[in-house]
Formats: sequence, structure tokens, C-alpha cells
Amino acid sequence: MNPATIFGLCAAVLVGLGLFGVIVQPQPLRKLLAFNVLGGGVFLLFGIVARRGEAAGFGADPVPQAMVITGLVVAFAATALAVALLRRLFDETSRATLRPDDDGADS
Amino acid sequence: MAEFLLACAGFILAAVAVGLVRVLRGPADADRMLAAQLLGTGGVAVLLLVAAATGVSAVVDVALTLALVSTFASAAFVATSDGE
Amino acid sequence: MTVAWAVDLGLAALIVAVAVATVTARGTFAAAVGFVACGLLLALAWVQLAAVDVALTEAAIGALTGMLLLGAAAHLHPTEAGMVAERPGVALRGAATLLCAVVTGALAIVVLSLPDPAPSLAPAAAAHLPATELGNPVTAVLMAYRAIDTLVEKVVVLVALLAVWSLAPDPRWGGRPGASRRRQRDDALAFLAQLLPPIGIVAGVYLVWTSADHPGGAFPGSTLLAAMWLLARMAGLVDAPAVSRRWLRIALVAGPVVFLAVGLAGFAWADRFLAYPDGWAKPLILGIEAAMTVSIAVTLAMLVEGPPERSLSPDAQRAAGERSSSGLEPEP
Amino acid sequence: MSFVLDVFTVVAVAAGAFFFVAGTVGLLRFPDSLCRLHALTKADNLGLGLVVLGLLPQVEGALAAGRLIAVWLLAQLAGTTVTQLLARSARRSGPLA
Repeated sequence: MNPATIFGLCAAVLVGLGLFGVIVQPQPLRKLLAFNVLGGGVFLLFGIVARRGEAAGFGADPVPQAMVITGLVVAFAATALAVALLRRLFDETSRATLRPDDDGADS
Repeated sequence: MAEFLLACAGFILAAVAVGLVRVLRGPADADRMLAAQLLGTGGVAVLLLVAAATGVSAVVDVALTLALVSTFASAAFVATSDGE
Repeated sequence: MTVAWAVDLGLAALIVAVAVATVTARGTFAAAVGFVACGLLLALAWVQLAAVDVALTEAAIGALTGMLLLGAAAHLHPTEAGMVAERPGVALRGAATLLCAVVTGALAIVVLSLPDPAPSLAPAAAAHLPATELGNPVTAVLMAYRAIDTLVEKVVVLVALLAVWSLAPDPRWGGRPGASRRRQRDDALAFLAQLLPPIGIVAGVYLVWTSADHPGGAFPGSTLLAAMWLLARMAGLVDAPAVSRRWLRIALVAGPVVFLAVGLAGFAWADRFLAYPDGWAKPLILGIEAAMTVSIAVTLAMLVEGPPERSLSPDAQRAAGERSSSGLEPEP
Repeated sequence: MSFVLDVFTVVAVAAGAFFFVAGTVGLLRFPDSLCRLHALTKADNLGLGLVVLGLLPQVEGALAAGRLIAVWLLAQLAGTTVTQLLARSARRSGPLA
């Protein structure tokens, strides 16, 4: 097994773990954390594609690398927006749940 | 020599990783931050060793970046817990 | 070779272990710290995958993401106790486990059956490198071959900031984001915030400058700049600018505007959008990178700060009013 | 001469690795937060310091050596300050935890 395969399997597990957290964790912030783990796995998959494309004296294919760099920044922006939404929800209702507001009495 | 440096990098990584148990065990939030801080310092050491072992000097820049920002999580933690 | 193999295997196992802890940890704060650790380990993995540019970006962006998530975990802590009741039942958890196992398995099969020899664009990237006068192929992809991606991404990040700002309640619009912080005397944080930024700013500019020929880049460089400002902000040495400030708006759009202008000029001098004239590629790319660095740094810092939370002070409101009469500010 | 330098590197880097282990053991075994902070500083100062010291003969040129020392000084500065901050936070929340 070469490094690309090792980290590729690691990336597959990260995607599965992240997906599991997004489904199972009830708190939106935990879903967000899990989603970022999922994203890390996807980026790592790009990374092994880049590493396998080692050629022309470069240690890795530059095109997937550039895509990951772009993706990292966009992922950060999306996370910042999600956090802002969540904080606003909490400030407004003193709760942070995605459940439909059927029992509005406690808020 | 490269083999030895790389082995040391792996050893240090393993050592500081064991400390991450504190992230789960706590008990105080400061303890969790301590474990992350130790991993940050260990990461800097690992990167410097990898840079020397592989001869890719740009990896030192990653270590420099990490050293600059490794304090961030802790500083943010202290600043938010001060504010609330 | 075997040592490198063992290090890679150990690092991959460690990343998985920390990710498991992040997803399953009982407390949100522990999960957030776990995520910070995970990001750091991923930066090490990028180094092992010979992607130093990505490692730099991951290390720098990871610090900001960590700040954001740790802050949110502390802020939302009061809601945590009530959420335990919302944990899904055994059936759903079992089904989720099954689904995720299938996804992981499928991806693992894909990883193990990737074509050999792998397709690569590296030779094509290398072939045209002399035309861009750059030495770093990743910068060439970001700024020349796929410049349109970078331009669109810049706009996406700006749109995200607009979305964050639009979450402000009406009376707060135009005000300063985040809570006000007062500087404490003899504060260790203030000490750090005075000592670290000069070094961090030099390092950030260095990363942008060196990216022409060596691993670096406008993204990690500007992230470092944003991080240094946020440190001074946390220590209470500076305050966040009101979002209605004209200089702030100009700094935010400078990067995309310069990028777009150079791109449109491509029609005039090379017949195509985002084409650079012969012999001018490098100075133009460095110019775009300089403007982008400013814009990204300001955008990232303001994204961490969040929506405006403090109304304008009376005299600042008056100043904003004068600006709105000049046509920049829409009246509420 | 290069053999002597290599031996120096091996000894210093191994000693540095030892202090990282010491830091982890302290972090896991010490009874309260303030003691654990004490363990952390050993890894920060001595562990990283010895690793950098050991790597100095392996790099070429004063500039590269200067970069290594700069990284160590930065980590020192940041680590020390953060330890101070965390100590204050730990002391405030200590009796409750």
C-alpha cells in the first residue's frame, strides 16, 4: 500500500463518519462539525488523486491541489454563514434546534 | 539520517496524540485546550523533522504558519470565556 | 521507505480516531476541540501527500474555523442539555450506520481501483509554466489556467459575507459586528496581540510574495493577516469597523474588481476573457494577488466577526447619514 | 566532523522526543489543571527547543538555521502566553470542575 492508498482509505472513512454525524447528531452545531469532517474527507480524496498524478517533476498534480485550496476557503465561508444563522436562531428563540416549532410554549 | 529523523517525527506524533485523550476526558475545558495546544507544538516539531528528513524546505513555512496560529484556538477560548 | 510507510499509516489511523471522537463526543466543546486537532493532523497529511500549498492553507484556515466553532460551542452551551432528548432512536441509528458503511465501502473500492498509471494534468501544467513566468504550478493553476474558478470563489466568499451581514436585526444594520471588548491592564492576551502581529504580517506577506515560485499563496497569506487582526480584536486593542464604512466596502471589493478588470481587459489585448498579454503575465498576476490578499483578509476577518450587533453611535450615524446622501448608503 | 555532528543531532532530537513524552505523561497523570500546564511547558520549551537544536547542523546556510530558530522563538512566545491565559481560565473554573 502506497501513501495515496492509505490516505485514500482514511478519506473514505472520514466521509462515512461525517455523514453518520450529520444524520444522527440532533444539535445543529454538531451537524456542522460532522459536515466539516465529511468535507475534510472529500478534500483528502482530491489529495490522493493529486498525489497519484505525480509527474513532470512535481510531487503532485497541481490542478486538484488548486481545487482543494479553493474548496477550503469556500467551506470556511459556508461554515461562518451556518454559525451566524445558528447564533441568530439562538439569540431570537433561546433554543438551537431544527425541530419544527410545535411546542412554542417553552420558548 | 533521514530515516532516523522521520522515525522521531512519528514517535513525537504518537506521543502527543496519546495526550488527546484529555480532549474527551476533560474535566475542565481548559484541559481540553491544553491537549490541543500540545498537539500544536508537537505538530511544529514533526513538520521541522519532516522538512529536514525530506529536504523540502517549504515545509518549514508550514511549521512557521502553525506556530503563528496554534495559539488561536486557546486565545479564542479564553477571550470568549472572559466575555460571558 | 518502511519508516515513511509506518508514519503515514499511523497518521491516517490517528486522523480517523480523532474524527471518531469529534463525531461521537458527548460534549459539543470537546467535539469542537477534536475538530481543531483533526484539522491540524490533516495539515500534516497534506505535507505527506506532497501538497505543501494545501497544507499551508489548511493550517491557516483551520485556525479561523476552530475559532468560529469554539466560539459557537461556548455561546450555544445553554441549549445542550435539552438536546439529549432529541437523540434519534436505535432504528434510525442502525440505518444511518448501515448507510455510512455502504458509502465508506464504495469509496474504498473506488480508491483501491483507481486507474494505473493515474491520469495527470501535471505535464500540461509544466509545459505552459514558462508562459506565465511562474515557478509554482499551483499558483499558475489558481491565477492563470483556472483563474475563472478563483474569481468566482472570491465572489462566493463575498456573497457569504453579505448573507452573514443580512442576518442583523434592522436597527443594528450598519453598526459594528461582534461584542465590544475592553482591554484589560497587564493582560497576557494584549501582550501577545502586540508582539505577534508584526511577525504574522511579515509572514503573511512573505507567503503571498513567495507563492510565485515556491509553495505559499494568497489564501494562506491573507488568512494569516486576518488572524493577526482578529488576535488584536480579541485582546481589545482594536474594534471592528462599522459595516457601513466606505473604506471597508472598498477593501472588500478591491480584489474581485481588479481581477474582473484585468479579465475584461483580456478581451482587448488577447481576445479572451482572463487572458494575459505575452510578457505581462507575472506582473499582472502579482497585482491581482496583492488586491486579492487585501480583500480576502478583510472578508475572512469580517466573516469571523459575524453580523452587526451594535448600533452606530450618534456621531457615527450622522457620518453614515452624510454618506447616504452621497448615494452610497440606502436609507432604511 | 560530520559524524560528530550526526551524533549530536541524534542525541538532541532523541532528548527532544523524550520531553514530548514527558509532556504527554504529565498531561495525563498530573492531578489538576495547573499541574498539567506545568507539564505542557516542558514540551513547548525543551522538547521543541532540543529538536531545533538537533536539526541546526543538518540544515545548510545561516538563513535556514535562522528560520528554524525563528520558529522555535515564535512557538516559545505563543506557548508561554497561552499557558498564562489558560492558567487564569483554569484557576477561575478550577474549584467548580
